[in-house]
Amino acid sequence: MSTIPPPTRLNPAAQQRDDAEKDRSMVRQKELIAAYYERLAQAPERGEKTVATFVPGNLAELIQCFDLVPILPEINALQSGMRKRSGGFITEAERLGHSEDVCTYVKCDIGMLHGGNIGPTGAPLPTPDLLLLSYTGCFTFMKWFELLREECDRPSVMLQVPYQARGEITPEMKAYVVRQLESEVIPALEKLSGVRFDIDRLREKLELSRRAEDDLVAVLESAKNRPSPIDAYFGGVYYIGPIFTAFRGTEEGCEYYRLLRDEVAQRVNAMRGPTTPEGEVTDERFRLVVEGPPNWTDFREFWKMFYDEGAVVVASTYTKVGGLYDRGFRHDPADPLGSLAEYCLGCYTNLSLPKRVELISDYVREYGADGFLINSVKSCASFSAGQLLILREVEKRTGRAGAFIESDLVDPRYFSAANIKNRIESYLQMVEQKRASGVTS
Amino acid sequence: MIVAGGIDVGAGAVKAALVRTDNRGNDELLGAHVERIRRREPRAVIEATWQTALEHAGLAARDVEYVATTGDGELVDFRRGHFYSMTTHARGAQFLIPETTLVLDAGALHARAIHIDARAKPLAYRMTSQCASGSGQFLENIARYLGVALDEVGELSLTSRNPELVSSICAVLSETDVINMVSRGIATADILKGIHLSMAGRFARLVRALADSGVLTFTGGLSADVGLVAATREELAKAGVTIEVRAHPQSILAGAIGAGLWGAFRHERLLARAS
Amino acid sequence: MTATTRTPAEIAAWAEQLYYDLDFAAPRAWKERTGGSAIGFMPVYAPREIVHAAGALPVGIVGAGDWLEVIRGDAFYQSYLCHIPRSTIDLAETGRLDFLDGMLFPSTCDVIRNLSGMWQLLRPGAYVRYVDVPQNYVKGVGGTFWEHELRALARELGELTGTPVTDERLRASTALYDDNRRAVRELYALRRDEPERAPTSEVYLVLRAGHVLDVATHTALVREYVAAARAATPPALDNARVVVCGAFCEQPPLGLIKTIERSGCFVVDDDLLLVSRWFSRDVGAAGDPFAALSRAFLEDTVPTAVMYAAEAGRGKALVQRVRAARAEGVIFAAPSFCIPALLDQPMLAAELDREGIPYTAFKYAENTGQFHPIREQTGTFADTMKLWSVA
Amino acid sequence: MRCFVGIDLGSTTSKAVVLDDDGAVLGRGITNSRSNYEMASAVARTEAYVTARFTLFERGLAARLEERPARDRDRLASALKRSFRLQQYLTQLDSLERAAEDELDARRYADRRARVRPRLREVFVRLRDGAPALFGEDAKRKSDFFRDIAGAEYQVAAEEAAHPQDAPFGLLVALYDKAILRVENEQLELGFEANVEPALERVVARADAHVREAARAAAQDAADAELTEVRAVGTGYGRARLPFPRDQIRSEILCHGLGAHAMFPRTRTVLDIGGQDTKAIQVDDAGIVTSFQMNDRCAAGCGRYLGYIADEMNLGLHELGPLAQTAQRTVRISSTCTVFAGAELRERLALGEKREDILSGLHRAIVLRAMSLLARSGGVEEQFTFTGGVANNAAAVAALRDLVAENYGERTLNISPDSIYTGALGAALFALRDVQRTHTTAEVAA
Ligand SMILES: Nc1ncnc2c1ncn2[C@@H]1O[C@H](COP(=O)(O)OP(=O)(O)O)[C@@H](O)[C@H]1O
Ligand SMILES: Nc1ncnc2c1ncn2[C@@H]1O[C@H](COP(=O)(O)OP(=O)(O)O)[C@@H](O)[C@H]1O
Ligand code: SF4
Ligand code: SF4
Ligand code: SF4
Repeated sequence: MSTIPPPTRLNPAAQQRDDAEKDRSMVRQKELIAAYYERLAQAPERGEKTVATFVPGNLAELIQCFDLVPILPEINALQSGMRKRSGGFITEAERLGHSEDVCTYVKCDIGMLHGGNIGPTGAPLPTPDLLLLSYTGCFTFMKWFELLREECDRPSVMLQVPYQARGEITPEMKAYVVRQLESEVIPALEKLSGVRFDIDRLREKLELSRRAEDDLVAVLESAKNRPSPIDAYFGGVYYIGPIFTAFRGTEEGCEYYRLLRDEVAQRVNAMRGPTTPEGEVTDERFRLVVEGPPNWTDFREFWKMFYDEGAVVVASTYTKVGGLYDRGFRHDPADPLGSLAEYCLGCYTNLSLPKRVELISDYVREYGADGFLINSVKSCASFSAGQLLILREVEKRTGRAGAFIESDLVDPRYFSAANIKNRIESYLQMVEQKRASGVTS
Repeated sequence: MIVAGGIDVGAGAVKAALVRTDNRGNDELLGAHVERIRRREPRAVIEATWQTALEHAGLAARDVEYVATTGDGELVDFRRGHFYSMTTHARGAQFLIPETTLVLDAGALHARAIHIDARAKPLAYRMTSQCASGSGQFLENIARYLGVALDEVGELSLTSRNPELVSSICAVLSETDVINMVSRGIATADILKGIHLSMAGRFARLVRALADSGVLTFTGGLSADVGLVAATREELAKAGVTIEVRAHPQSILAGAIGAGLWGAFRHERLLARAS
Repeated sequence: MTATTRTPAEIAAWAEQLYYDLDFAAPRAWKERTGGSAIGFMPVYAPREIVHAAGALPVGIVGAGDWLEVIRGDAFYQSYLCHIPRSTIDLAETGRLDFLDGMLFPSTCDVIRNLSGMWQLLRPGAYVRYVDVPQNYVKGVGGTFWEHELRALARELGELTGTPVTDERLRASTALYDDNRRAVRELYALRRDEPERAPTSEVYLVLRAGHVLDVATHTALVREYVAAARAATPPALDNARVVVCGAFCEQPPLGLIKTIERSGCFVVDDDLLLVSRWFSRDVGAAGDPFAALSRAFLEDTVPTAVMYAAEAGRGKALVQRVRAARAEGVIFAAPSFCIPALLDQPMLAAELDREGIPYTAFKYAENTGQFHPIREQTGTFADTMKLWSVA
Repeated sequence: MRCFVGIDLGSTTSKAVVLDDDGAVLGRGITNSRSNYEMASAVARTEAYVTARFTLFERGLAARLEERPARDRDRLASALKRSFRLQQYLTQLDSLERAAEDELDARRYADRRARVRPRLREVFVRLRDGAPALFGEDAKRKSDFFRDIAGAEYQVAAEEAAHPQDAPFGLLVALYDKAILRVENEQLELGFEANVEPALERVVARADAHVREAARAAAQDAADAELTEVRAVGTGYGRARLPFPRDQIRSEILCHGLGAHAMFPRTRTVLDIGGQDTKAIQVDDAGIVTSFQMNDRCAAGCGRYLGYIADEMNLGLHELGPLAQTAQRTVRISSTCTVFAGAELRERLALGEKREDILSGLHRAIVLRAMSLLARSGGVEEQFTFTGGVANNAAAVAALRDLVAENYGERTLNISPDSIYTGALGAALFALRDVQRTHTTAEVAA
């Protein structure tokens, strides 16, 4: 039993020194996202049509084939959360009769719409011209767009993605998705844009996707190094930003991931830890795997609870909601519609519980984690229902104890900092104590 | 003219009222009484309250043509009819303040907002969820903890300059918040005001879900708390709605008065049906 | 059924025993008697015809109401999820569902979806199938997918029970279920037209018996109840007519249904135990029975929160139901944290607002014990409809 | 003598434990957590040192009166303790009276002050007269805390002394509510050294000279003993507020695990039900926590729930369990919301259910919630230890015993009369270990 050492030293000097280098990918990421919102805001003026759609199973490349701009309500909601505006939107939606019990992304979106549809960057967002309901791994998606359709009276098209209940993609599932793409989605996009579908154009985009996906995987897997050069959860959400949203299948996206990959490779060579808002983590004391989305309203504070203790997240499931690239999936120019279908079917949110247990257990082993933590968000039954069993099963399979905390995505009323900090602290002290006593599990 | 009685059996207090009305708009309150239950046997409290109300009205039990209850009416063996609480509070509030279009009934364990029309008909309503945070009982506990008598709470809260907000959703955890505040040396008035504001915020949400303008009458036991009434006014103003918040000295009797008046109405109907 | 005629209350009391029996004596006895298998299914919809055609008894599992102390189930669920999965897990973990030879989980919502995975983890080797219903209603698209699902289910069940689902058998089963649905429609029509004869607390129990009885037996029970209720002479009541909406999955406790009625309401339409009324017309027993089931699903499914609406105007169907039932108002009664019901509600409410139909809303859990606030609410609702409609 | 202290700042009670060099418990102290955490921890610590000195006193007495039967010595020690408590009580009463008088001087009472004052004095006369009986040999007190004991007595005395016009009951009670806050935030001299002498004199007045001298000497030695606090570790809900450096603070989970292990070394599962939280903890054979679960943000079903019920029924916390155990049947209670508990109780009483039957149901409801947490944390292993304040409640223990047997079969259920100190004990052990460890490392280095 050792005495608990003082808080991990962050190294602001190191951060200073490497600012320019570090900032390149970060700055680029911010530019990309800003440019995207800029383009959205100007879409009506420039006569560009917009399509609202969801992150898991999104058809970014296909949408681009019709020169349409995607609107991603989930991203709007999380950005509003980070900018501390979600609370007001949510209360507004509840005032309109939306239940306290449902997903706060939905309420944030509805509240935003009613408040003049001013987006997270302060610029107004256009009303989508089409609702492309990619119904992948979340029931709420379906109701969300039904609600939006009642609000803004725009046409909708549904893409039902069957659930991988038995942990496999059957030929019938794939055929069903491809059939819907051909007979429902593509015609709807053609009709909206007036552009004819060109499969070769789609192939080109898929090739770009594939390249970015390769680089992203290299970045995520860099966390296998000790110390890990990245935080695969708090940092990870920045890395996945472009590829999960509008930049898969684009040149800019490709460049960004190449840049990021190089940067991370340098960090590995220099044996440097991840960057945080307050500097670099210089002594990695705990390596954790995290399951579940983060909290956005108090993202910084939440992250700090980890890096203050020297806890680095080496793998997370949340960074796989837009595709399990690290498990081998790639968009494939040789099978355009087929690989789009497989992409939709294969997102993390569409995995069965046994598959999720397997994945998390594998991560714990592959990334040499000291433990894992589940952040259970109130909003999202797709993630949360069954997480306590996941906890138990992963503990059983890995012999590592897990931690369980509860928060929400964008509802500030549901983030109890004291409570969460207490749990994280208790958990890390427990891991520490076990380690000190030589209980190697 | 019909003489009727209304008895409102609540979780915290029993209220009784005697009214006279011609059911054509000439309503009159003859006498009333409120008695806190305070861990006593409710039936005994009901009996005592009823007798005292009769005394105040100068009536005997046999003078009363119809006795109606609201709240936990089953406990009143001599009732003729029963009306549900929002029906009665709406009617009672409109009797006390005729311009009323919104009623906020806040009692020991509940808060309900009711939107009513000119005939006191509830058009829509919202109530707090099952969770008890923000109820009168909670306020009472805190007041006790702070060593402030219930009837001082309101005045004291009005003197606050830097209200300290409570964050917890749970009444129990809020108590802890309050303990921490006291230990940080926050003034009692500021704590009370903070609690009032958090309760008022809840109330305002209920009300705003119903209307953006109108005259809101506070009823129920908490209407006596001037601090809470003021805080509700503030919260509604902050939300940018034009709702005028009022309370009447007899607001706590609204349910009993409403029950009495509806009782008289039914009585006439029944007489008409019988003849 | 015996020759002596039972009163409606007696029939309901008999059904109530089934309702309170968490050890599922009735389906266990059926297995013993017939040597058949039993397949459980959760709300909202499961193709019972196919289960039946495989020689198995479909058993509806709808939680454990308010008379089971849930311990193990709570260990798996956070406080912000609905109650039905925890009581269902508890039933399983306490061995009460051991008599089931398999379990079907319809694609009702993410909670039930994930429960299907939990079942796989908790009961390795058990037969579990997730029934992924189509949300696309085009014959060659969603229809093809669904028909394939139905056939796969039939094949697996046939292997499990040893009784292959032939077209012949499936047609016969479909006919039996069509008859059952007709009986249930009669029951609902009776309650709609003369609600004092058929209080919902009784109707519910009679309907619920169908979750554990063999289909023919249940059809007879429903008809017996309808006949008895027609013959009875109940006192007239001055109640308001309401439609109860939102209670299609986790069921309200019986006490809650009684509370609504006692506070002055006649329930003249509802969406309780919806599987028994899923199709608005007969499926029909001619031709390819799989195609028939698939067609019925695409064309005749009653609108509910869990099925995608291809067009705007979510609330229109509810308005039609209100009109058809000559109801004066709607009570939205949804389980706490019920995703489909609660997300649906604002759309329905908006339509009711447009049509000037009054409504009120509350949430419950299957084990809600305090009816007091609900009584005040539904009572006020009934008061307003009564006091002002004639004033 | 070197001492190691653990302090557990709970949401409801604050506890302190003092250990000696060998890890043996010298003393334990407890007080109600109050508005002022620092004060609460100071009081608990003082109390722990008081009992530590009592331990020394007993040791001294044993050495000096070796020839006397142990029973006699115990009787003397326990009489001294009671007398000492009485002494403390009287000191606090004085302070309470001062505070109440002071409150009465507030402007709002100006018109009534003259008529109220004699009544208030009368109340305190009654309180003092009644005090010795409270600390008599077989006296049963409603609680261990001054706030509760004096509060209950005051209530009775005020009812008798009140007068509708001159000094209404409500006014007298309001004075108490204000005064008690001040007393709780006042640093009173309640330590051993300052109070033991008068307390001892009352006890030994009639004893023989030998005993008297021995007792005096033992008391003197106990008072003079030098207790050096080498290290203190803090834990509990309020630990962040302790004036300790960060490395002297441990999570309450670890402390409860280690504390339970120290009391019952074969413990593998620990359940702690405190005022606002419930924890289920699994530990290994060295007392190291292997997994744990806590209740979520809702405080339903925790100790405070029982507090509300006791308030509602006008009972002391001590009386709740025994009453519930007289139940013939157990009423099914579904809501464990702490604030609605009172409403549920009234609703059931109105339905004609018996008080004890409802109480029995309420206890079962609490334990049911705990059972779910236990299941979440990995079940109940052999042996099972129940800690925290609620372990003092016999009805809760009985319900737990039943439910554990129903769900997990036979398990040894450990409950210590000192279970409420488990967290503080764990913290004290950490303090001791920290020092031992640095010590060894220092030696190695040297
Ligand atoms: N003078 C007062 N100032 C503030 N609150 C009061 C006052 N009198 C009563 N109350 C509050 O009113 C509550 C009782 O309100 P009431 O509407 O009668 O409730 P119920 O109908 O549930 O009994 C009590 O719990 C108390 O908190
Ligand atoms: N003597 C007793 N008899 C019965 N219950 C008790 C007793 N002492 C304490 N309790 C219960 O224990 C709770 C406080 O437990 P405790 O472990 O001190 O909590 P915390 O550590 O959160 O302050 C009280 O709310 C009460 O229900
Ligand atoms: S429920 Fe979960 S997956 Fe679905 S929209 Fe909400 S956060 Fe996203
Ligand atoms: S009650 Fe609602 S949320 Fe829960 S399982 Fe059923 S449909 Fe899903
Ligand atoms: S959060 Fe608090 S007030 Fe709400 S149910 Fe839980 S204990 Fe009751």
